[in-house]
Amino acid sequence: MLIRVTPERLDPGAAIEAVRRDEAGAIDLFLGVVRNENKGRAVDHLVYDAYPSMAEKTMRALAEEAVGRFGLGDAAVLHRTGRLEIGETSLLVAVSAGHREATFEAGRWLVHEIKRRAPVWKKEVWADGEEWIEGPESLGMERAPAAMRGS
Amino acid sequence: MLIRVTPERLDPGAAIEAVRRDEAGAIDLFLGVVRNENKGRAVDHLVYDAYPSMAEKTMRALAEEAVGRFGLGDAAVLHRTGRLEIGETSLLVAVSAGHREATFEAGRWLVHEIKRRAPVWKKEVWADGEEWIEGPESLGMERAPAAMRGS
Amino acid sequence: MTVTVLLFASLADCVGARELALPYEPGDTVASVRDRLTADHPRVAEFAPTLLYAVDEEYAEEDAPVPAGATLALIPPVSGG
Amino acid sequence: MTVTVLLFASLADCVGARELALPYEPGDTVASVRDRLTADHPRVAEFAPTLLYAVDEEYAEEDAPVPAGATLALIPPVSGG
Repeated sequence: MLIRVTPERLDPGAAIEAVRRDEAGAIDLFLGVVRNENKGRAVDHLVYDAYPSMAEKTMRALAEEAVGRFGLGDAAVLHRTGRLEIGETSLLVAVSAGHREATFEAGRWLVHEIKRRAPVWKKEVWADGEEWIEGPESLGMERAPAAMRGS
Repeated sequence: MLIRVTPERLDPGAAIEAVRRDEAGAIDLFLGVVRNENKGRAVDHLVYDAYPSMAEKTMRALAEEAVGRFGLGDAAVLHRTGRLEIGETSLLVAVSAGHREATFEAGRWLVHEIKRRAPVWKKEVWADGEEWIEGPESLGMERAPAAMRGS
Repeated sequence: MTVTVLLFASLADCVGARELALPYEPGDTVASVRDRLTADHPRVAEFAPTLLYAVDEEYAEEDAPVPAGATLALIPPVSGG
Repeated sequence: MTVTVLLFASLADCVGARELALPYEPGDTVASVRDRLTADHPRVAEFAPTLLYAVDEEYAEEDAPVPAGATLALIPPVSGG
């Protein structure tokens, strides 16, 4: 099971090959990509911080849960850290299964849980400032008073 | 919009790069892979036949419909023809969008419609025989009496 | 003048050809060309209930005209992916 | 004897450090270590309502013990992906 938090560029081919199995007729690969705007504001670049050892532990536990829950052949999760430019890949989630429905379901679930639970943070940098983003799906936000959570 | 029916090996990286956009924060790539068994029977290899010009036309029309229906940045469809060994990739469907939910929904829809509508056929070859498969989701099957459709 | 008939997959195996030139007859439709093919290759009749048809790469019903020089594709249930 | 405190993202920026060694006190818990940090860096209090905690890489509640030599991570709301 390929799980990695790394400052190196992420390779989609490596994620695919990590989950390919002779008995798996379907593979789904999700890529999170740095986009050029968020909430109407032009983004110059992102900086990702992480607690790498615990992020990998969390991702591995979630990937193992996905394998059991959706009957997968395998799952792989790679997350990049450091400075990322527009168009670069921040997250790769690959899953394989006998048939395609399980891969779409599992991919969606696993991406959602990773965004919610893995200790990784992103800072948006604009032309005129920067801000650490608090994920609206983050587990930590469930503890916050509603007024702190924004919309 | 990258649409291709080809006897050449399919390159996942090419499908991803074809749909990457500065404003797209999410990409989903689906791979159909030749697996080593079907309905309990060991598969030696597959042979794909196609009506290439019409298959590309059908795939392009479906990809364009997906772009409109799910608000995608872009979509790409590649299908391989000829003899494919176990583990080789027969189909690539890539879609990009601002956010991830649209990519999972669109990927699932587009793969389903391609399997249902694009004039492509596969023959399973076993150790002791071979058979052209009739897709259970195929549009043509809707015309058949129920008794012909199998389970 | 002829009509080109394209055959695929199990139907091509059955007929023993992927492409045939049949003589064109005035007023030809999808059904009339298919039935002319069936006269020469009776097993095509077994495929007919599940076939789709395309004339010059557009899906067409059985009563659609097939002009001289056109290409008629007989399309068994697809199974790509 | 000390406790290692790990800080990330906005909280690291606020405190001006990613890692601190605080003196260990017998009976230390997640809350007592955090409150000792807050005494030196009052703005940590603003973060407290949304923090999660991990002791030696396992998520832990506020009343969980923090042994001598342990690592306590203060985890702001995550936003990876």
